[in-house]
Amino acid sequence: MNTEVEKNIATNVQFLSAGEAIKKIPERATIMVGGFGITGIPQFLLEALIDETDVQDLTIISNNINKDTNLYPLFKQNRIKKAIGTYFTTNKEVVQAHREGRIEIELLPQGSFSEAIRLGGSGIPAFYTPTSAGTDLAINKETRIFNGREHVLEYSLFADVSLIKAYKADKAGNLIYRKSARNFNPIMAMAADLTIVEVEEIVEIGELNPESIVTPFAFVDIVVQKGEM
Amino acid sequence: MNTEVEKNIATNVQFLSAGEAIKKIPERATIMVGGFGITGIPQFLLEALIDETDVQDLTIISNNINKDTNLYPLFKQNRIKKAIGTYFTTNKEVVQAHREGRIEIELLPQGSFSEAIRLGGSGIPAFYTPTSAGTDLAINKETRIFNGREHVLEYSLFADVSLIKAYKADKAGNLIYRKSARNFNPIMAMAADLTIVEVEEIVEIGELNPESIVTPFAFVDIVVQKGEM
Amino acid sequence: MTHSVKQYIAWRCAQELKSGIVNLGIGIPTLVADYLSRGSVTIHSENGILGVGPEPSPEEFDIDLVNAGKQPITVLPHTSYFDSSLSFAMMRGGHLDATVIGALQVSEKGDIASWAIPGKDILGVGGAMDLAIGAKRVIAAMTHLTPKGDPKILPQCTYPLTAKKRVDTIVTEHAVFKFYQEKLWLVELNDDVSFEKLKEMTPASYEIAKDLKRVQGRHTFIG
Amino acid sequence: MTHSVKQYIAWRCAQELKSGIVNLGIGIPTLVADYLSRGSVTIHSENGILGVGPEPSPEEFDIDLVNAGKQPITVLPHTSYFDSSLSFAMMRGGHLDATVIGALQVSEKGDIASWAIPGKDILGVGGAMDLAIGAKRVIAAMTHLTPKGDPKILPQCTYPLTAKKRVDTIVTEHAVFKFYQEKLWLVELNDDVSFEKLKEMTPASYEIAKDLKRVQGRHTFIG
Repeated sequence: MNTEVEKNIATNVQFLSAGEAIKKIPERATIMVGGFGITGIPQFLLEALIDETDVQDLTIISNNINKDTNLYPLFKQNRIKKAIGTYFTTNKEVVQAHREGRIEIELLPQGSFSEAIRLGGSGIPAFYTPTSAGTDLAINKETRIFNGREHVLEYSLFADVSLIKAYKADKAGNLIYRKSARNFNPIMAMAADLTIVEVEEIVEIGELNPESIVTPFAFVDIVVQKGEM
Repeated sequence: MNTEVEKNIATNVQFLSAGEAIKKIPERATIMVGGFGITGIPQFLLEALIDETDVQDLTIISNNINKDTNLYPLFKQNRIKKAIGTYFTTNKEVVQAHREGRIEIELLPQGSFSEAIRLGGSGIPAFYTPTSAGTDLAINKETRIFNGREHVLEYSLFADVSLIKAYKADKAGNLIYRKSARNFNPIMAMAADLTIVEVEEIVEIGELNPESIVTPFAFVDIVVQKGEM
Repeated sequence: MTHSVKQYIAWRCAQELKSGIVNLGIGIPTLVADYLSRGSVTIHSENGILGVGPEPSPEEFDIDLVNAGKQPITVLPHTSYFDSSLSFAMMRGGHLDATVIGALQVSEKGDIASWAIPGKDILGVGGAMDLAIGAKRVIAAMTHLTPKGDPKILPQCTYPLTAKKRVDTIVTEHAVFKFYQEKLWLVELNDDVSFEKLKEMTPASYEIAKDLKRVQGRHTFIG
Repeated sequence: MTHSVKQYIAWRCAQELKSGIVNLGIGIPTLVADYLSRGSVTIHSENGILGVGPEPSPEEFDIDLVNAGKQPITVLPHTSYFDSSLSFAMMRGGHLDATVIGALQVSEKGDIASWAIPGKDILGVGGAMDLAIGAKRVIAAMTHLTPKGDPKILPQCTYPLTAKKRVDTIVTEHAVFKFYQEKLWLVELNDDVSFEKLKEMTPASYEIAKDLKRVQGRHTFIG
């Protein structure tokens, strides 16, 4: 069945080297970076971003800035103007830089952060959540009562570029992840004008189980094979 | 590794017959019913609902009321007081009943409907969507401008009971679906106080790939093996 | 409306779609699939499929595999399945390159009416509004006139709207119009109608594109 | 704070958890896992795992498998993985039976402060607020007093709140309190402290439950 079609499947997903891919990031871009701690971080793409580009004044949307990831040298080079995430206290230098006004930080509860990303990628610009109502993180935010309970209006997040890490891509651009390295990666894939994915392995079309594809290729623009600088 | 633990895995998910499960549905319940057309409909649970209970005045949250599904006899028995969904025009009797005031209908665009269900199950009570802004479906709804574009405030959906159809459950209650029978089932599983699932097959714990489980058992209350009335 | 009119419109819509992801609505748009290069254009179905294949043979028929029109389908090697909320996230979030929707009316501002008729019960909308809101390009596929001979491309829609200012391209059996810089432009006219005749059938204000194409229309089309 | 105080509190929290799904916060709550029946209680980790297993041996270590505290873990046969938004949907949507969170202060109204200290930079919150808002039961695990000897169970919190009116149970090394009908009740008191001594250490208003248990406390606990 469908053999003629099957031979000719081609999507708009591009397969590039890290250097080629990363040069598409504009100056002053807002960039989502997947990963949680050191797990599921697109280390190779970040390395290319650091080594192969001079982009400055970046806004980074990522859970935290871990010392053992390539977000750290990017921070050390003062290329991050603003960070949006959930947990920056473990990196004392980030805390210090914030105190000295060298980096702007926007802190969100992790559930509000992750939903803001997913809904940003889903065309929903704002939502009400009970999380943080009545706390310091709701200061200056709109609130509203639903079902007798106070809720906070949160705005969704959308970026110029998402840099994510997946386990495998097929040649159409469909993605699967590995264990808890999934974390923010699938939702960040949805929430940017340009989604660049670093993968361990590129497989033939048909090798991924269609029931198990986590990120359909509709959300993917560029796939980079890890190691191909 | 972990062999002691592995032997003793037990979750709070119950495995019951359809008759036992369905008797937990209260009078005047709001019930989500998975499926799209005839695909992915929990036919067996609906059959039990019709045959084994007398519950009346139901509010049904389901995409449509297809003549070839067991939602139709439920409708014919006048047990549906209200239907919330996206497409009721193909069933002329529903249209007629609505005209005669025998059934209340709340119509939502399918994207607003599906996001209202997912967010209802996610603890988010309301969200803004661009869909339906400026149309008759936005009459009497709050609107607000975001990014220069009009958006409609939609309220999330949450039910007393969800009746869903999955392909396989493991004995912990984790679920996978089959092809396009997935449709509304995974999100409805999230969005009710009591989620009852009809499955083709119950497999041992460990037989489902942990990367491919679509509905983790946290969203499931009761699993019914199809055929066990 | 003859078979070949529908098929000509569908074929002409397909010429707009050379790559990327497209969602095809019910009616004429369904026929577009027959003229697409289904390898380079991927079809999205809002019930949760990316990569719809051709119709199945009877022995391939699978009750768990239908498209948004509830018709049996097949899938392709790059197909994926997902739930309805992700499917509409894909749509509303702008991840589809185009949609072809059947339209009842399109206004000169790009408003589209496709789901309801005044005075009739408003009981069905499905995915039409999300498609019109979300797809990067909205191609309205319709006959130029109603069966009664009333025009459909109007100064403003008189039928209930599906979405405001979202249409990118209008394809009829006589002409192709595109929206550009908030104006409607005639970009293609079949040689079976004159400019005057078109004007008569098209009360909306439109400009004539400098590079307007006059083409042999459906009378030469082998559908 | 001695090792065994922490472990006693963790053990006592574990006694509250006989089945269902629980999320364990950072600090003392992490230790709760050691005392749980991990077969009948399933551990959720907010980075996207349902079914966290014990710590790995060095040869089992996998960089792609960590918990919310970023510690290496193993998984169990009923484990599933999902993205962060589904993980927090699970939490905020009320699908977790309980959470154990470390607390800095708890008020007599059930408010909890656990994530920030006045005058210090507010730069980290993680999943604490969503956990406190979403879990069906919020168990606050903490030492009864601060290292300086200040009380933590107060008429109202003086530290920045994590959530209002969400605590269900407080477990310290001396006592267990529960919230019931908008009041705080002392339900268990270790025999190492007198009622007077407890009152002195606990400025919050509380009632004494009719079925109060006096128990042998941590001096008999083999941690």
